[in-house]
Parts: sequence; structure tokens; C-alpha cells
Amino acid sequence: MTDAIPGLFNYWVAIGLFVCGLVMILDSRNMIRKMVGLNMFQSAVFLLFITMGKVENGHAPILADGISRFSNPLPHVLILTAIVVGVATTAVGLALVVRIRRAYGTVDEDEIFDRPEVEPEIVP
Amino acid sequence: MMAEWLYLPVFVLLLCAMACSLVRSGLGPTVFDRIVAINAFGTKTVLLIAVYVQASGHPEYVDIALLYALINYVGSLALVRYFGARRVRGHD
Amino acid sequence: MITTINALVDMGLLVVLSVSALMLVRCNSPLNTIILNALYSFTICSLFVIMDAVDVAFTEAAVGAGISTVLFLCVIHPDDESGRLFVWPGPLATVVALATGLLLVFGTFDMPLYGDPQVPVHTHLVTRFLEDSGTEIGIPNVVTSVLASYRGYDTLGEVVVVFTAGTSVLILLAAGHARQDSGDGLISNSILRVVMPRIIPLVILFALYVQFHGDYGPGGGFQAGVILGAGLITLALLTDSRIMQGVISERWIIRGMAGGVLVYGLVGVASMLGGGKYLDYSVLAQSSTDGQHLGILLIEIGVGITVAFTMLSLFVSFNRSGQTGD
Amino acid sequence: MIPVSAVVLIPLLGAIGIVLARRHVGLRNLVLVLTGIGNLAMVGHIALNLSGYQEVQVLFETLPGLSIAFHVEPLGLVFGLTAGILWPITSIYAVSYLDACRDTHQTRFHALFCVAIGSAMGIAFSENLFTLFLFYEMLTFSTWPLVTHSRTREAVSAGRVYLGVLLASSLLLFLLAIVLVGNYGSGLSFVPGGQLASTSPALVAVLLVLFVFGIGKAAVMPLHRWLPRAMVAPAPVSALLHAVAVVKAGVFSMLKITVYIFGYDLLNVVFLRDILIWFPAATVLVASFIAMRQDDIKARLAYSTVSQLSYIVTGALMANSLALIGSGMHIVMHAFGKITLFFCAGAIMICSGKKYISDMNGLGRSMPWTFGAFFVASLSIAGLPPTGGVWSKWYLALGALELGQVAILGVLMLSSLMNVYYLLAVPLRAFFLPAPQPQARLECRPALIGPLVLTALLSCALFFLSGDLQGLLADLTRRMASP
Amino acid sequence: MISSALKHLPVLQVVVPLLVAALCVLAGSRFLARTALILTALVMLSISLMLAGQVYPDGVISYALGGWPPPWGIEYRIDMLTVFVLITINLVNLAAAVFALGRNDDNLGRGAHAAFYAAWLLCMAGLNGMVVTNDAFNVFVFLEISSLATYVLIGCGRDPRALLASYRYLVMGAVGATFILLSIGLLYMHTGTLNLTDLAQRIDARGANRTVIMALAFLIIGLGIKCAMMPLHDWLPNAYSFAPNSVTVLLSGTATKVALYVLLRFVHDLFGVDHALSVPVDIVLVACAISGMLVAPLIALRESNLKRMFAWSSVAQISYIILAIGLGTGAGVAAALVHLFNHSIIKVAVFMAVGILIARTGTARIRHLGSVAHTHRFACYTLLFGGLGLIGLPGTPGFVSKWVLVSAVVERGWWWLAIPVLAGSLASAAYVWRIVEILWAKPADIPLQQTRSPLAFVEWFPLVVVMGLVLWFGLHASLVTGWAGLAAAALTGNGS
Repeated sequence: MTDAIPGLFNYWVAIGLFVCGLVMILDSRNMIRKMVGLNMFQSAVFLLFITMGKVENGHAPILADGISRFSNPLPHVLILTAIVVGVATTAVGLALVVRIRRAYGTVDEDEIFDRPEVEPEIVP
Repeated sequence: MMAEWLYLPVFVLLLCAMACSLVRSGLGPTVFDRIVAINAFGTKTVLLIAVYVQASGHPEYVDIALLYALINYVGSLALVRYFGARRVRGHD
Repeated sequence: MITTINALVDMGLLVVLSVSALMLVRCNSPLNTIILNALYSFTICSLFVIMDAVDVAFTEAAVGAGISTVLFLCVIHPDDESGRLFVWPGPLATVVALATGLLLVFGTFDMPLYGDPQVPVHTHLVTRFLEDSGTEIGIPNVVTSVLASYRGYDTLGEVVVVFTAGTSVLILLAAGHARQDSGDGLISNSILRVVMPRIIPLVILFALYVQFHGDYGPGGGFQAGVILGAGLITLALLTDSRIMQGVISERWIIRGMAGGVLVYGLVGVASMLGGGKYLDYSVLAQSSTDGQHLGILLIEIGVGITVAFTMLSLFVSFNRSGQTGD
Repeated sequence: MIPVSAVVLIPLLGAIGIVLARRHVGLRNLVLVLTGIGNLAMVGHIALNLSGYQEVQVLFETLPGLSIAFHVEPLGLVFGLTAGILWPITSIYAVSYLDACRDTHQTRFHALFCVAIGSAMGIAFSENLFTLFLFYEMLTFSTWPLVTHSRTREAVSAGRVYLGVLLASSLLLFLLAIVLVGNYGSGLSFVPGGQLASTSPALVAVLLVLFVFGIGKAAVMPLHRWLPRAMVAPAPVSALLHAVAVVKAGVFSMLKITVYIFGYDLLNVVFLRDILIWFPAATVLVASFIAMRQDDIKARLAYSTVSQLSYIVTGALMANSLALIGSGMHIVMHAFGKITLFFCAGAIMICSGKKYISDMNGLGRSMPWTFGAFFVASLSIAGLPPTGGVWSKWYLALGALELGQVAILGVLMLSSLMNVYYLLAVPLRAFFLPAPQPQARLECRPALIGPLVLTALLSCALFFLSGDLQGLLADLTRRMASP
Repeated sequence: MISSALKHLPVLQVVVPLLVAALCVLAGSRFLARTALILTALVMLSISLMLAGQVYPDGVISYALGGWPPPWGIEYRIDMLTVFVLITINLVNLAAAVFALGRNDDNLGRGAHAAFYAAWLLCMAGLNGMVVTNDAFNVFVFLEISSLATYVLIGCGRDPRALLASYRYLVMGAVGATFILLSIGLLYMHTGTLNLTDLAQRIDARGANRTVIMALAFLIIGLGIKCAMMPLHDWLPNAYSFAPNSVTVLLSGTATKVALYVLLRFVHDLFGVDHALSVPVDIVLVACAISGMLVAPLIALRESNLKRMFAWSSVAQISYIILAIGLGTGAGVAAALVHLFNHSIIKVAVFMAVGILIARTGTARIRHLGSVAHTHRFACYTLLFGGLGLIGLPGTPGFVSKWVLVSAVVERGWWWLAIPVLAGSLASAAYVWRIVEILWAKPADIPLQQTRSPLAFVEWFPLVVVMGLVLWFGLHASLVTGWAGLAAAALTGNGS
């Protein structure tokens, strides 16, 4: 248990970020803030991955003479991809936000959903 | 090497500087305070990375710091472009 | 000593990170949110460096400082700033989030401790990558080896994700009312006018360095693409975007996006025609390692092309239909 | 040898033909009648060549053990023959009835009628529970547009009740029972001796409950509500479907399931049967009571149907060969009688515009043929000679005695008495009570009267022909004895 | 040349649409993109069928991408289960692609058509990739490709609410994907590998601990969002109802189905429901499924929008599949697959009919559709028959599904589960019949500006073909059930 504090601290912070991100996603009215929350939420998972890839006294996984102890490159590869995926999602989300603002004049979810539902009655 | 123990206060100071910028960016009160704070924070990041890679014996990774130095300003530029041209609210 | 420093900096950065996350949750103004988000990104990037993930740090730096912030800034609007500074999260959100968090904390007690080398993560798959990639692939950066060769197919997927995002944004924002560009880019500012033209070539040079040095140091096609994209975006920010279009037309930006994917995909097809499996670069040249070198070089170029053009395309789309100009 | 499935396919093809011929009324009616006659010929062909129809005909094999298949067995043949004989007669009646109403959707009506009869035929000749259920549901859905034919608010809401009760019972209980039989029993096919010999008694009891209440078309209380509501349909629908095809499909399924799925040996040792049998028995009495209080002639007939159906269900649950013969015969006898009654009710409504019994005083003298037929049919339902109804009730009574349930015998007798009261009252009132005002001769055109006189005569004829019927069903009991 | 191409079929299944999508964008021509879409859809279906032809005798095909042997490189692994799902989704894709050539109610800007069809192909490439891969992280990557493409396809709907629906789906989908990523991370943390076969062996060898349990929990939540499991279904009704009609057709038959497939794969391959894990996975899945199959139809019953009503019906029908997965037996898996296929073809037919109806009448409001059956016979009768299939009446594929499902439930010993299943059918009957009553028996309340133009070939042809399949598989289900049985055997490792 004495090792647990330094040994698991990284995880706990990641979990904290995870929770913060989730709160931001679930609770924000502003759609842009929601996307920021999503970013934070994802980066918490990235942190978790990178943490597990770290080896004590290890070096960055670039082969060089005289170094034999490397941190694990596989999580790095995965997270590289995941970061890109995250950016891509953000971009698409923001494009939707732009369109929503154009259609509704606001990016506040409550404001949009509070409006009386205007059903386009008949589309010729 | 004698330099090793010198790194410790350097990091502590850098972290403190980062914390200060962080606080300023949170408190504001004007947008310009925040922009300056974020720039300062970015600079500290560049420094921290540069010092760390030196300390860890891999000075070749200073690329990352270099990268930050080179494209740190893009965000600020965009900010100025979109928000600087018009009146930026003093308080938020 | 370095271990202590590592642990200390790690902890310190984690604290900074937590604080900035809390501030983000608390902050209710979009502009400040984005500023804090950038700050958060810097911190997590430093953490990645501390944890030896230099390639990841590189990516995070390029994305966080360059693209994300610009995209967010294109989208926000001064009127979004709401008066409410801080509201406690609603009960539902709190309960859901805390339950998830507690579940995770409960799970951490069976997780390997930070840095412990004797866990399956470090003993099973990865030993081959670390021990044999030098002979099998022949390039020092193991991350690049794994990324481009052992798991090259994931990277194809990654490029396609970028391409999909570019296409999606294109579809969503194509029906845009073109923004009335005021024409006065930041070029009117004399400091910028002097400094920037000297920096942008440096950025582009750096991008090329990152692109081709990726086998030996941190970096690679994706990072290079983002940096190149950031350089071009800078150019666009400085000038009127119409001048930008004189440099490269939108039609070609889109073609570039697709072209990179095709380069990557066709390398795979070439290896199939050469008698290997899809993306088996060994058959591309006489010797297996030469083939790997060639394949990695080609696909990294494909990645770079797609990413750079996609970043540019994203910026052009958002810039054209951003709210701030109407 | 023509395959059995022809009896299903002929009506379905007829439906298509009717839709195709919709622009030429004469041709359409011709197709309708020809389909009916063709179908009757096919059923007759089967009846006359029984030895050639020993095989099971598999039309589709949906899954192993789950196939759409047909076979010929006495009970189904009886039901099929009944529906087959009555259908062409009804067609003629329906055409003239709808013409008299100036109905504008006759094509739809007749086409769906054909589908409904095809489904009834499918039920009659189904070889397994799956096929039976398929046509059971097809019958439900094809009759919904007929019930709501007028598209009035009342008709649509009646249609909702109709579909609601029938679907709810069949999907929740009947289907569950079938699934349980399929998984715990030895198969879904109808075989003499049943499929459940190797299952636990508790399951058998559960299944019995599920079947009795799952087959909503049998209208055992409290699932009878749909039947009176369905009376908003035009008279031919009430006549053929809600006196013959649909409701008989329900009780027929019940009979078939007791005979071929449970088997009488098993049924007789299930304790729950002795309790369950009181539900239909009570229905017999209660429905009769309600019928007595109805003034609307179709409602009275509907409750009478509910009551008579439960005779058959009771007979099915008695689980002995006498009761089986009685039930089988009652399907036929009641069909002929009740269809006549509904024809009469329709004719009265068309020709005199009256639907309340209290308004019918003296009407008999204006419409002698109609009320004459009504009288004969009432005798048949009540079980009085010289009509076929005597025999079926006789065998049911014998069955009750064989079971040792004198109380049930009492119920059946009491109900018959009530039948006499509430059915015979109508013609008597029409013939003997004075009319409120002098009436002209109201009798309808021959095309409307012909069918109902014919069915009335057939009811009488059945009094003499019952020997053949009894022989056919006795053959079944012999088969059950030696599976 | 041909024979060497046959060796590469597993990867061609995914790479062909990927590269064609890039070519579409490169060409930028609407006509070329449409042609490419149809041809690619045909090619994809043919590849699936050829793969089936290869797997049937050989058992399993393993394709090592990049030539690196499995645990180190990414492996494509094709077995009977894989081809079952592949054929299903590629069949749906072909039908939907042809349907998409017709009048489409999308809202595309000038020049975006080629990109739209490219997004379509990317979506399909992603879905196919998720199906064929045997690598946990690769699942995530292709999930994201398909998700991103799906968001934009939904966002192309004409109604501005399509954007909101898409945004909501994006947020939920991204959360779900992150949960899946987290779960993959936790699994990797426990075992040190990403290959599913290897993972399964190592979990078996090392036993389960809290990490694995958490991984399972997050996986179920993440995939539950993607496949619209009941409490996580929030995105689906709006996404389906505001997406362009052809996209609704595509999604209803593919996206959720693939998520269900992945759920099936992970839960069975890695954890095995009977596995000694002390987590009642089965109970959780069954509870969600029951709530879905009972609640969703009731919501559908009160729905005022025709498309959204059938979207709710999808939530209900998906619950049946989840229930079958939750049983954890071979028969359960087979039942899940049978319903996966049957529901796909039925829903595709239904949504096509709905699409035609909406395009012709100009409204999706149920109450405005009184008596339209008399003017739009074809669409309405298709809707009717599809509806009967959703209820699960005998003679329709829906019945076969229910039969197999209930048999599996009884075999598992939970015969009481048959009651909610049948009650669910009854509830479906209620909403289907509500529509039928309005379409046929309710007088029209407002004069609709109906288009009487005859149906185009691309509108009726795919519908007729799909309806033909529905009829055929309603009567001859042995092919589907037999195959599902083989697929289940491939998954559970023994005869079902």
C-alpha cells in the first residue's frame, strides 16, 4: 500500500481528468465546451496508456548504443493514432456546431431544446 | 556529475512559474491577461522540455521544444486575428 | 537522481494538470475555456515527454498548439460568453461521472504500478519490437517501426480517419455562405509583416526535417503534416485567404487529401502485387530491410500529404464559414 | 392426385383473380362464385378419395421441425367441408347483400373474404401447430378489414378491440404454448396420441391453460369481447366468418390440439382439466344469459355464438370419444344453423331496416321466408328435431355423462332451454304478435332469400345425414385408440 | 493473377472501398462517384460471398497484414461468423446504395455529392474493417472511421434537426469510443497483447482480476452506446429520423449490427459468458434487453413521426439480439445472428418504404397520412408486410427469429424470459397496427400535396429484391439458421 500512492498516482489523476471530462460533457449547455470536455475526457485515457508504457529508468524507445532499457513503444503507437482520431472527431463536431449555429443562431443546447418544436408541416 | 543536483531547483522553479501562469490565466481578468499567461506558460513548457531532455541525457529530443517554439504562436495569432480586430471584452 | 527528478516533475505536472482540468470544468466562458484547453495540452505534452513518449508528445504539441486551438477559435463567438461563472454540475452528471470514476479507482488496485517493468505490458508483445526491430526493419525509432510496419495497417486507418474528417467537414461546410473576407489580414501589423515571412520558411523546413528524420528521432509523417499545415495556416491567417487561394486552390487541397490516402493504399497494393501480404514492404526491394525502408518512407510521405492538406482544408472550411466574420 | 394445399391455394388465387377482375363487376362475381365452387369441388374430391390422402404434404420447410404442411384427417375434413359448402352460398348472398347496400368497396371485400376462407382451409388441413398458427394469424389479419369495412369510427374502434383481443391472446399465450410444445414436447405435428407424453404434468397443466385462453377465437369468457364488437361488420361477414370460419377455426384448433397434441389419455389425468372445464361451461350459461337480454338481433346472435362455441370447447375438454363426436358434429350443426340466422338478420336489416327484436312484431307475415328459415335454424341451435342440432347436443350430453360430470350436463341442458327462449322468441314474436302498423310485403329479392332458405333446409337435411358425419368422426376415435 | 487475388480477399474487403472513396474525392464528379458506389457495393458483396466460399470448406482464414505473424502484427481472421455478418451488411449496403441513387432528401451543397458518396464508402469500409479484424485496437480505429462517416451522413438530412441529432450522436459516440479505447487499454494492461485470440488465451491463463472486470464493464457500455442498448439508446431515434432516407436504410441494417457483432465477439471470445468471471454479464445484458423490448415499443406507440416510430422499433428489435447474446449459449449466439440478419432485411425494407412514402407525400407526420394507402399502394403494402415481420408473425423472418430466440431461452432454462419476448411482439403489434389503421382506415385530415410521379427503377427495384428476400427467408429459414448455427459453433468452439 505504501507503493500504491506514488505507483498509482498517475492513474488516479487520469481518472480525475476522466471524471472532469465526463462532467463537462454531460453537463455543459454550450456545445463547444462539450467538445473541450470530450478532448479532456479522451486525453485522460491517453495519459493512462502512456503511464502504463513507462518503465522505471527506461528511455524513449529509440534504439541507440549503450541503452538497453526502453519504455514500451506500443502504447505510444496506439495513442498517436488515438490523438489523431480525437482531433478528427473534434473537427467534425465543430463543423456540426458551425452548421447548428447557422441554423439556430446559437450553440446553447438548452436554448435550442427549449424552443417550441417547429415541425415543418408539409414539405412540398 | 555536478550538474545533476542543479537540475532539481531548476525544475522546481519552472513548475512554480508554470503554476503562476496557470493562476493568472484562470484569474484573468482581461482576455489579454489570459493571452499573455498562455504565452508564458507555453514558453515555460518549452523550457521544461528542453531542460528535461538535457537532464535525461537525450539532448536530441529537444526537437519537441523546438516545435513548440516554432508553432506556439499560431494559436495566439488566430486569437488576435479573430478577436483582436474587434473589441475584446475587458471582463468576462 | 534522474529517477527522483522524473518522479518529482511527474507529480508536479500532474498537479498542474489537475488544477487546469478543474479550472476548465469551472470556467464558463468559451474563450477562456479554449485558452485553458491549450494550457492543458501543453502540460499533458510535457508529461508525455517525462514518460518517454516523445513521439506522442510531438503529436500532442503539434495538434494542441496548432490545430485544435485554431479550430476552436474559428468556431467560438464573443456572444457565447454567458454571465454564469460557475454552476455546480447537475446531479445526474455528477452521479454518473463519480460512479464511473469510483469504478475506475476500484480497478486501479489491480493495475501495475507506475514504471514496474515486470508486468505483461512490458514482457509479452513488446520484447520483439524492442529486440528485433533493429534487424527486421532496420531503423532506430521503434515507435516508427511499430507504427509504420508492424502495425502499419492501423496507421492506414489513422490516415483514413483524418481523410474522413476532412471529407466530412467539407460536406458539412460546403453549403456555406462564403464569408465576406475583410481582406485585411494581420499583414497590416508591421511586426508580423517583418517577422512572419522569415519564420514560415523555417516552419516548412522543420516540417520536412520531421518528415524525413522520423526514422531516427521523434516525428514522422503525421507530425510533419500538422506542422506543414500549421505553417500554411499561419500564412493564411496573416494574409487574406484569397491570396491563400492563389497559392493553392481548394480543388487541389481536396485532391491532396485523397492523394495521400491513395499513396498509402497503393503501397499496400504494390506489396500485394510483389507477392507479399498487404503492406508487407519487404517485397518492395531486393533486401527485406531495404524494402521496409522504402515502404516506410513512402507511406510516411502519404501520411504527411494527407495530414497537411486535411489541416489546410479544415482551416479553409472553418475560416470560410466561421461565425466571427458575419 | 391433386395436392391438399390446393384447398388453400384456390381461395388465395381466387383473391388475386378478383383483384385483377375488379373493373368488370360481372366477371369478378363470376370469379368469386367459381372459386367457391372450385374449392368445394376440391374439398369434396378429398372427401371422396380419402384413401389417396394419407400422406403429409410439406409445402415449405421453414426450419427443421417447423414446416408449412398439410394433411387430411376426419376433424379437419369436417370443418373444411362445412366451410366449403357454406362459402359459395355465402358468396351469392354477399353479392346481393352488398349490392343492396350499394357498397363501393366490393372488390376489397370479396378478395379479403377469399383470403379468410383460404386461411380457414389452411387451419382445417394443417398438419402441425406452426401451420395452424400461421393461418390462424392470417385469418385474424384478413378479417380485420372486413370488420372495419364501413370505416366508420365505430367500426374502426371495434376493429381495434377485435385485433387487440385476438392478437394479444394469440401472441402472448397461444404462441408461448406452441413454443413450449416445440421445446419440451416431441414435435409440433398433429399425431394421434399427442406429443406431450414425456413431459411433466405441471407443464401439461400450464399448456392447457395457455391453449384454452390463448385461442381467443374460441371466445371462452373473458376473451369473448371481440365477437359482439365484430358485429359491426356487414352481415355476410358475420354470417360466414363470425359464425363459421373464424370462430370455428378457434374451437376447431382447440379440438385438434386436445386430440393430437395432448391426447385424451394425458388430458384425462390432468387435475387442472376438471377446474378449467368450468370456464367454458360457465361461458355457455353466462353468454346465454347475456343473449337473452340483448335487443339488437346481431348482438343476441353473437352472444348465442359465444355460448355455442363453449359447448364445443367443453366437449373438447371432456376428452372422451363421445364428446369428441359431439363437438365435431356441433361444429357443423351450429355452423349451418347460425349462418342461417345471420343471413336472416342481414335480410331483415336490408329489407325492413329493423335491427331491434322489439321492433319486429308482426314482421313475419311480411317476410315469411326469412322468418321461416329463422325458425328452422333456431330449432337447430336449440337442439330440437327435425334439425341436425339434436345429434350434436345428444353426443355432448353423453360425453358429459361418460365423464361423470352431471353438473355439466345440467349446464348444457339449461342453456339449451335458454336457447329455445331467446332464439325462438324472435320468429314467434314476428309471426304471432300484432304488427304496430299494417305492413306491405317486404320480402327481399330471391338472391338474398335463396341462400338462407337453402342453409335452413340443409340444417334439416343434417338431421338425416348425421350418420355419415358420426361415422367419419368415429373413424377418428378408432384411430386415436390405435395410434 | 486471379488466384493470387483470392488470397487477399480479406483485406480487399476493406481496402477496396477505402481506396475507391479516395478516388471519388479525387475525381470529384457526382456521376463517377455514383457509379463507383454501386460498383463497389457489388464488389464488396461478391468478395463476402467468395470469402464465404473459402471459409466454408477451410474453417478459418487468417491474414497477417504486413506479413507480420499474428500477435505482433494485425491479423484479419475470417470464420463463419464473420462472413455471416459481412454478407448481411454488404447486402444491405448494396440495396441502400441503389436506393440512394433515387430522389434523396439530403441537404448537400454544391460539389459535395462526390464527398457524400465517399463518406458512404468510408462508413462501409469502417464497418467491414471492424468485422474482419482480429485485433482489438484495429477495431477501435475502424470504429472511428465508420463513426465519423456516419455522423456526417446523418448530418446531411434536410431538416436542421439532423444536425442536432448528428451532434448528439457524435458526443455519445465519441464517449462510447473512448470507453472502448479505455477498455482495450485495460485489457492490454492485463495481458500485454492486442490480438483477440491471444488475449482470450492469456485471460484464460492469467485469470481475471479487477482490471479485466473493469475492461468488460467499459466495453459493454461503449459498445452499448454504439448498438443503442436500451439505457444508452438516446442517439438513435433522432439520428434515424432526421438522416436522409437512404442513410437511414443503410444505418438500420449495418451500423448497429456491426456494433452488436463486436459485442458478441468480445463478450464471447474474451470473457465467455459462462466464464469464471464473477460478473453477471448475462444478467446485465438481459436486464437491458428486457427493458428495451418492453419500453421502446410503448414509446413507438406514442410517436408522431413515422420514421422515428420505426427508429424506436429498431431499439426494441436490437434488444432481442442483446437478449440472445446475453444468454451466452451456442443457441443464443445463433439466435442473435438469425435476428441480426432478419431484422436487417426487414428494417431495410421498412425504411425504404417509409422513405418512398415520405418523398411522395412530403410529410412524416403520422396523423397526416390518413388513407394514403389508397394512393401509394406499393409503399404501404411493403410497410404492412414489413410490420408483420417486426411483430413476428409466422411466415415472416420475424417469426423465425422469435422462434429460435425463445427456443434458446428455453434451452438455457430461463423459460420465463419467453414472456417479455412475446409481450414485446404484442407491443410491436400495437404500433404497427396503429400505422396500418391510419394508412388504410383513417380519413385524410389535410390535403397533402402528393407527388404522383411513378416510382423510379432505383426506388422500387431494391425494395422488391429485399422484400423478395424477406418473403423467401420467412418461408425457408434453414439457410440462415443453419449458417447461424455454424457461425455460433465457430464462436463457442463446439457444436451448438
